[in-house]
Amino acid sequence: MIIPLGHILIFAAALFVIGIYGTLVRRNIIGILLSIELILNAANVNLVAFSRSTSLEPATGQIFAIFVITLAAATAVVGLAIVLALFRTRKTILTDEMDLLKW
Amino acid sequence: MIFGSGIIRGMFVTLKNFATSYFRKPDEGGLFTVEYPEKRIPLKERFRSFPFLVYDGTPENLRCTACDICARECPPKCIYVVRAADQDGRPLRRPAAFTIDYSVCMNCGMCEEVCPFDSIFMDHEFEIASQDRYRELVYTLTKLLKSNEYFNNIRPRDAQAVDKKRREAEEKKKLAAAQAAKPKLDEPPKPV
Amino acid sequence: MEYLDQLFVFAKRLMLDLLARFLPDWIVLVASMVISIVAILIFAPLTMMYLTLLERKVVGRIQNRIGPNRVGKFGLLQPIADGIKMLTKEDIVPFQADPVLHFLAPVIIVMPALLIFAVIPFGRGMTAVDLNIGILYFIAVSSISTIAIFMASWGSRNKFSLLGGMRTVAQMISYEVPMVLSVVPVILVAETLSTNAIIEAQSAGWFVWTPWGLAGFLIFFLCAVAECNRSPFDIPEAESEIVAGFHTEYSGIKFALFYMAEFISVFAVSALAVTLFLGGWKGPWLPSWLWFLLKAYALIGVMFWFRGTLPRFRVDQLMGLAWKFLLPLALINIFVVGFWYFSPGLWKWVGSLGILGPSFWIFTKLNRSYVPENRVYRLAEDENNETVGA
Amino acid sequence: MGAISTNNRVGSAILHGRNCVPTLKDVMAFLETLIKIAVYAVMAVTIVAAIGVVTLHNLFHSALALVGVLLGIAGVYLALQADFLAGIQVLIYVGAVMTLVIYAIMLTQRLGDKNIPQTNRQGFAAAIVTLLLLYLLIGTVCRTPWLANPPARHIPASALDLGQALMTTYVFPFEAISVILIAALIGAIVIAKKEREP
Repeated sequence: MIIPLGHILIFAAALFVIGIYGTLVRRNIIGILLSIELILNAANVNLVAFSRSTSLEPATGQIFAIFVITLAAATAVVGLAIVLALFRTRKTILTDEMDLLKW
Repeated sequence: MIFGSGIIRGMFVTLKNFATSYFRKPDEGGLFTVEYPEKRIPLKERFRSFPFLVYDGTPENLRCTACDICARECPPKCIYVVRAADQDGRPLRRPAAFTIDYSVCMNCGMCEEVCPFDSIFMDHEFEIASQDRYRELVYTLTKLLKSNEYFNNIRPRDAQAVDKKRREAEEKKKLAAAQAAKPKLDEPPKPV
Repeated sequence: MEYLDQLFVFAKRLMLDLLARFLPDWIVLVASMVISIVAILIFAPLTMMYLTLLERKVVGRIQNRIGPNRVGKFGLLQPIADGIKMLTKEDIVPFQADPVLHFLAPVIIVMPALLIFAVIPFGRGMTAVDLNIGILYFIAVSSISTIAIFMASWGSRNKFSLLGGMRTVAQMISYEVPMVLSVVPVILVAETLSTNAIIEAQSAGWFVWTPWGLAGFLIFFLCAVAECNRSPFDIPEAESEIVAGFHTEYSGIKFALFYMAEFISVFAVSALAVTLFLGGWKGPWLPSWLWFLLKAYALIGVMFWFRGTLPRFRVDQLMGLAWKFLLPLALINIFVVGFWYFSPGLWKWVGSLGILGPSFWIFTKLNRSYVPENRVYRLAEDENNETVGA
Repeated sequence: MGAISTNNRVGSAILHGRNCVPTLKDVMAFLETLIKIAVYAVMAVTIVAAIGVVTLHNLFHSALALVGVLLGIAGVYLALQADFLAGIQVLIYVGAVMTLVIYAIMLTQRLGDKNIPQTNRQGFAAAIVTLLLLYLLIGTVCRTPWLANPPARHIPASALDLGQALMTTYVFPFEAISVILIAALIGAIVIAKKEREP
């Protein structure tokens, strides 16, 4: 394998960390959704890297990656539907402007 | 009637048109567009572009008598006539100035219909584009005057009709003049 | 004949041997990649230029006029004149526009159009790179252009382009689904995604001669026409309604890039249709790459023919066709290919035609556009309500 | 393809040996250094784009940065010879999910959004925590010996093996995912639909 496993894991860790930073820092809900996509992709990269380096069943890693991708698509769909509904009622999607459970 | 049959029939109409456009003659449905500056479609006789004034022989004896009927009749009011006067102020039957603003003229041909002296007719010359609208498109008398021969070769039928009519009027006038001169000889003096 | 057929392959090998004499060997392989890339980068804009001319000539002939013939012998230099005009025109960026998006959009829209060429088999042994996920690569790359259209429409801060952008993306997404599903039967029969192997699988007989192949080809071709925003589906650039869709605010070189992307994707998509259904470069006498070009240009001719004939779809008809007609037919088509694959001999034809025919009829019946038969006219009534002037 | 001995004229051997189209594996096997540089470059660009996703002020730009990240990750999958996955990633993520996200951004973008700060006040604290986490992760990655027995010659999982695995061993999750997708589809429509006034 031309790319040593360690380098890919560091790359995935970096992506993961940036994703977490994004979710913690962003005010806009869609910004948070974008960072969550980042985290999911970082996990995917790890899955594929490990599936490739162990000689058990090469396909498992990629199968899980495919499942993660489809699930991420499903979460994005539902998340954005909620965001649109929120925007229609609250006219804002900034998280710190709607931090009250009941108003 | 299956889903696509309307579309397919339409497609074959254009296919037939596309294929036969290589063979058909221009007049029966072939390619009637011509490459304009080099080849031109011959203009029909009654094609109206912009009015012009007719003179017989030399530009001096033009037919227009500055009667101002065409100026009054012109819908967009783009004809401007000034009657000439001789040295002691009596009006003459000739225009001193006769300008048509071609940029305003809408080629309707009303002036040609109402002109009693057959002096203004519609031309076939339509390529008069110019840079400056005010100086170059306002045609003065000198630019408007064109010979009767020019009129004959662009609109032969109308020109000949007008010439015949003028000739007859000429003879009738000569006859009348001759009669007016002759009666002094053979008619008994009228009782006073 | 062999020499003529492998003309370009021998030319490339000649060049590489020349290089191999005095260059280290790995540079030779890089050179072989560069040669095929350069070949594509020359071929793509060239086809684009002469497709614009061909289109104007064909549509002109359909409308009883000659089409461009002033510049050059039969108008052959017209594309060059257009190119120069596009390059010299002033490139205006609207004041409110987002400079980054406005600049990046044309660049990103040309990229997928050119990337598709890597997978197209132009002739025997003339595929730029033989990916074993060829078709998936084509679908994935062609879906990137929706992002570019979003950037163009959002970046130019103009209501018309935003409307056009929204319509284009809605249309491209709803036509991508039946397009992908219409490719699935071909993959099932050829048991591979790579374009070269699909052509080998068609050496017995072109897929278009089988019932599912014909249905798949029609669906793929219609979706391809819609994917490039061409003729009957060109709502997004409908001059009458929204000025020029998502590229209203573009002029000069950027508009030329949009124009190029459209025509290159027209060629790429019809090349794919030829590879998948019409047997790619397979053909009896002529050299392989000539067969490929003939078939591709025939399909492009049909697209121009569409443009000369069909009026524009309304947006609801456009969406209705994709979701209520093409998608179910593509799903049925996948079922039919399964049936075709496992049933023996004559049963193949009877079964598949038996399923495809009635389903086609049913979908046309379901999609009958609602036109009330007898239109009820209510004339104006006066007080004691007998109709006025009846 | 047979082991290519490096002493003969490898360039012409590759080209004369078979039809001259260099398949992907030949190129990869032969130009490892070039590929290695390319992959590291792609990784670096992806990291920069990921930082862009998180920090860019204009939301549309951060969505485009995410598109860059996704394409970069597709490139990394190609480097890991998971080409079917790269295709799926580009198709589903860039083609569909990002279009959806950009639609949502367009629909919820208010004109006044340009000048309000996009990040809340806990930026600094979050930065410290994430850097600590990163340090922890990289520490574990470097210290653990990963490859107890590296496989001799790794056979990449082609689209065929994935298909078989999906259809045989992983049939149940495959069906479960389709149910989830249908549920998500219907749920999204119901949530996003405007309440119809009675």
